[in-house]
Amino acid sequence: MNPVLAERSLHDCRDAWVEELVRLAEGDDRIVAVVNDSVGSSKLGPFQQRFPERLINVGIAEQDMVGVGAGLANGGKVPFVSAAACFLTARAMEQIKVDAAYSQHHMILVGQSPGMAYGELGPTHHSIEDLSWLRTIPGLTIVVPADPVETTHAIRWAAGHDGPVFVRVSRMGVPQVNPADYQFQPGKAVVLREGNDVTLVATGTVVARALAAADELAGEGVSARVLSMPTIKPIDTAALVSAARETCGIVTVEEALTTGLGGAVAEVIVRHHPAAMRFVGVPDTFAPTGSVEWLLDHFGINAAGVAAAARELLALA
Amino acid sequence: MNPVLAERSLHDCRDAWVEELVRLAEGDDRIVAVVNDSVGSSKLGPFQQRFPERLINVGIAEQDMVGVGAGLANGGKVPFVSAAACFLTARAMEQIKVDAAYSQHHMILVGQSPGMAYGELGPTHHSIEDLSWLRTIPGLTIVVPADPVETTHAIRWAAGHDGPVFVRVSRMGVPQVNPADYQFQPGKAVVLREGNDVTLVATGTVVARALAAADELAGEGVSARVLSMPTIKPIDTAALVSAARETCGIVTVEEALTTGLGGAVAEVIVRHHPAAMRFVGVPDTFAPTGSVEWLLDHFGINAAGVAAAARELLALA
Amino acid sequence: MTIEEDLVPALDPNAVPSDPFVVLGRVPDDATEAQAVAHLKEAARLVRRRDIQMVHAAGLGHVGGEFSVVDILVTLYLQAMNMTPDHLGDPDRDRFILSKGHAAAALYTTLAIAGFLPPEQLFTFMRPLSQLNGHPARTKISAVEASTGPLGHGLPIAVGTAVAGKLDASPRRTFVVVGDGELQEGSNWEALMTAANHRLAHLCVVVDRNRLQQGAAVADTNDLEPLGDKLRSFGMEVVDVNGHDHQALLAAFRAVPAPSGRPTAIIAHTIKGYPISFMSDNVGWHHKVPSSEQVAQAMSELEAS
Amino acid sequence: MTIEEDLVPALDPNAVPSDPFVVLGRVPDDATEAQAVAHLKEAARLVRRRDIQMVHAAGLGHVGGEFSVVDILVTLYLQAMNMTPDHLGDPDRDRFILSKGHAAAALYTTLAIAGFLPPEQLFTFMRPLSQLNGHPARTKISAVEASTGPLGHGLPIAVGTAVAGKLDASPRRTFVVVGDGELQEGSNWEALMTAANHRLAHLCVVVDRNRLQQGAAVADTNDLEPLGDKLRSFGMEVVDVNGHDHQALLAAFRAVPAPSGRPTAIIAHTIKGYPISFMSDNVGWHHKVPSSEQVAQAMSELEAS
Ligand SMILES: Cc1ncc(C[n+]2csc(CCOP(=O)(O)OP(=O)(O)O)c2C)c(N)n1
Ligand SMILES: Cc1ncc(C[n+]2csc(CCOP(=O)(O)OP(=O)(O)O)c2C)c(N)n1
Ligand SMILES: [Mg+2]
Ligand SMILES: [Mg+2]
Repeated sequence: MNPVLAERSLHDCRDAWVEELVRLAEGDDRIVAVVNDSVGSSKLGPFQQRFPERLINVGIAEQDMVGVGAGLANGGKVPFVSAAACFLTARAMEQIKVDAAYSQHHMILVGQSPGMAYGELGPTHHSIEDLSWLRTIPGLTIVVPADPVETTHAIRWAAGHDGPVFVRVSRMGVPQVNPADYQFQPGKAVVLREGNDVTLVATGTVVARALAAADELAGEGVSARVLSMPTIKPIDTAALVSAARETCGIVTVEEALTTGLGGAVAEVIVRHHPAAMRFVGVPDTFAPTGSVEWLLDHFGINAAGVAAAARELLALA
Repeated sequence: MNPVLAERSLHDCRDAWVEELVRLAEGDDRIVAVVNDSVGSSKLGPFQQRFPERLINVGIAEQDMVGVGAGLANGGKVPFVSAAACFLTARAMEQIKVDAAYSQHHMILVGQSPGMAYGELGPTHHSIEDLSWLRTIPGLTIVVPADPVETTHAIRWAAGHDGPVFVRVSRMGVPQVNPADYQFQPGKAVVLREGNDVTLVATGTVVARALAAADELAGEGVSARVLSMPTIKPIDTAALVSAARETCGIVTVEEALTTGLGGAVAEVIVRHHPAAMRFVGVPDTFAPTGSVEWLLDHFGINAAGVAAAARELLALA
Repeated sequence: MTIEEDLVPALDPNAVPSDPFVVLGRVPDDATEAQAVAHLKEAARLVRRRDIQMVHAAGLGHVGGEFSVVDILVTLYLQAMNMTPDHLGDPDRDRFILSKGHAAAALYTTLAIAGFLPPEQLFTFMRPLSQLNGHPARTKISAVEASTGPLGHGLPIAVGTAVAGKLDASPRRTFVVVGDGELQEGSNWEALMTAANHRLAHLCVVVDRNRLQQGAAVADTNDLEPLGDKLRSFGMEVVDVNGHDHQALLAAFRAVPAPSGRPTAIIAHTIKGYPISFMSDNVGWHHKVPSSEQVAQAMSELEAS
Repeated sequence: MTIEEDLVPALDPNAVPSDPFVVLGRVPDDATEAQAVAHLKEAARLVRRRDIQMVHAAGLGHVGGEFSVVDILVTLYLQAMNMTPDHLGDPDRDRFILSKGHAAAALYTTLAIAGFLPPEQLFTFMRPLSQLNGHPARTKISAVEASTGPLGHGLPIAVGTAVAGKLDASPRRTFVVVGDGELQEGSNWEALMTAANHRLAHLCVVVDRNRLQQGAAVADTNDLEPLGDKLRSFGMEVVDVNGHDHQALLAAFRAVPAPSGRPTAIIAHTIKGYPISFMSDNVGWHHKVPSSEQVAQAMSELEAS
């Protein structure tokens, strides 16, 4: 049993996001927040109270929101553009491509409650495409924290990185999976568990479920390596190639369509060290109605599903 | 030398698209066209002259354009929504996700002059992300014709398919690569050339370049199988698995970021039959300024580049 | 794509307090204006009762925006629109699109009371595999014309439907309800421009003008005023009505198509959370879920109303 | 991402007919109004001469929309704006964004004549690896504030820049030029609403009102009229000027910020292809490339003008 999982209380990473944003803003008055009537869903209340004039609410207008963010960057500010991930990405895709990425502005796009965090609200409010959509855009860094500690570090790093960054932050409760002394390294995988039989590569909200699968496999005498991928782009090629070389295969685990992390890993593997893979995530379908926990289990994005996928790879070896 | 390539004259597939659209519209008054001030860039002049009232020009407003298309479908029409691929996809991404795909409307989205067809106009006008973006959307069929014959068939098929379809049509001159008696089969790869040493999987405008590479390789005694992929989604898994099993590896060739066809093929291969791959296309970068032909050569998306990638795979085997 | 939503959801009649729910159906054709208004008033009361119970049971919903739009919905479905459950296939029937899809519970309940949806299905609201998710989907409910939820989609779709009607010289009218905050989305202004230039007289845009959006007042977020001038300058025939006055709404809907040939924009002045004392005009109730006590109080207030 | 654009492009001085090109620079501070206008008139003539030669040499470009906006550009860069090549780093300098990025050749040429860009670089226009592609990019030219090309991006960005200026209580003004067809994009109306509600008095939106878009007249595509009413209802201070009258333009730009505290919208009435006889007001010249004969005739007409 992974020690960090001993601490079972669940956290809403939006708390860590806003706490860090306020802390950064205290020391850097270039930092502003841009929202689309999303103060509540972004949990930005504390920031708004502390810096009312630095919270720019453009109303329900995502194209304007991202464009205004780029303009604020041009004007010397460091904008954190925060909105529900589904609307931020789908509605402002060209602004993300042109105003943020192609223009290489120092601006941070914070996609709130992505994946299926808004499960019952239906596919229009699910953001299961965002990782696949954004990872193809040149010049954009994509960070997907797995817990509060990583969220804090990711926000702090993005504030200091002179380029466009997308950070995925969810309301879904997650346990802390990283140690308290965790240090975020952009572009680097985090080895949460050593192992040489099979590799589990997970990102964001479901890293804890991959660790639980590793526990289950350990009970069967299988040593599973668990890599947490806080950075989806650029992806850690070296860590993935070692995994392909040293274990029987790779299972990717994500709260997204498997063209996201799964696709990103596959694209590295086939070019550098072909190996068998299994994708755990949302298959090629719009999700039905249900709570996020129900949906994750429905799609087998849980310990049992990940362990089963790992056993398939072990059987091939 | 592939016989069909003997005929070297180049074609602008937009001519085949509009010719077929007019032909279909003659026989089916449900067919309408929706554009964003893109009559000229879509070469829709003949359609506009023949059916002025059935050409709905919403002006420069892509979100409105796709929404209006969905509404026309709701009203019993069969809308062909035609605009430059870069704006149609990036600007109306959420309308494509929700109004077309999730709503499963019978509407055809025609992405004009994608890839780097507008080379000199710069990255804002390049549509190298479209295949990667759209192939992740559930319920959307993606067709990328390689020549006029395939374009005609794809448009005809889409007009009769009760669901959302994206068709990629380019102004870039291409030779005819398919036989005159060609029949389009949705979801099926087209074997343009048999071969058992290595496989070249190409789509759209650059299929001819893959065939030229096969000729070059043949001169070296290498028999390259050439698969043309008119359908990117759903992808032909069976043909790809056979290629992985029967040849030493797969080279994908596309006028797009390699997360498009390359990624789609890799995702099949790692799950069904791990094999070595090389991606020929636009790497993770915005393209510099230049004509489309210059840019294709710049990125090695040509006979020499494809042949070199194939030799790398043969060297591994 | 697998359409998992086709699976039949598990119905649980105990999910919400079983409440007398009559499928009232349309206002009888021979009803007097007074009888019609009484019929609509009763329908609105039943819809609000069921709506708040559904939201309470699901633990999710948008009661504020649902209660502000209920009177508009019942007036359209039970009287103003030429649309009946047995003629859904008629190309000349009227069309309705709820662009502010977050008020789905009000739409589902109205569809049920009008006979377009089996009342039992309401019990599945937001349950696993339910056809009734938090926002209406055309692939899941036959009477729903457009899948909405992301704001700013419904109006362009309504324009397309209206253009199709005009091409077919059909008498059908297309009604679309947008939120006031929703009008901050530029896609709506693109669509209004298109509607006016295509002289879509059979299009009627109803603005649920409750003056509040998700996190604050519209005026404190990105003000729309002068809204009437904006809509007129975009070529609309603008009408102001009390959005809770069934008689006034009936008159406004009857006036479509306008003689001017312009598309109609009805600014329906409403109160978010109407008529519940503790919800009315209170932004806190955009998507707050009522407690059992609050449901009980709302119920008694609805009786009194 | 590899920034291949950093590679130095191969310059070819013979790419375009070498034409006397003087880096005129700003209107001298001590110039009289008459001298200023003469300076701007000469600058506009030189810019149009070079622009049409660049487009001819590249075989690509948007001469019509370039010629309609030239007088606006030179008036801003050579006189109206507080912006000089040696003070680009000054946070309080004025800002300019060409939202109708397809008129890039006119911007590049104006930047060159104003001293922001080495004239030799103009020869690389649209050449392989050139920093001057068909639409301006901020990563390629230091004086360019925003990468444009897709219509409807520049105004929201200008609003953000203006908000930043207001937060810093900076006197700087932000000017943005949009095409009239471009105003069909809803993103502009989102931005105008935001600008007015944030009372961005230091923002000035210039509409290049040449009445034509890519394929037809704006009125025949999706009409904008009554444009003044639309802009006023969205909270703008609206001013109409002749977009080819340097003196009128100077006066309009001087009036920013407006005493009302509202952002300014200048409707600059222009002629697409101005002043060339065979191009003027002719939609065919949106992106038609002139032949050598047409270039020659345009040149002689420019001398006469
Ligand atoms: C494109 C988009 N952005 C944001 C949201 C989140 N959201 C849901 S409801 C709402 C407020 C809507 O306000 P209004 O249109 O006035 O509706 P009403 O007051 O009638 O509830 C917001 C911002 C959304 N659904 N779609
Ligand atoms: C989002 C988007 N859609 C379409 C285009 C293609 N396009 C380039 S210029 C143009 C016409 C612009 O007309 P207008 O704004 O009036 O410019 P001007 O007349 O000054 O050239 C169009 C449709 C584009 N650049 N961006
Ligand atoms: Mg409201
Ligand atoms: Mg114009």
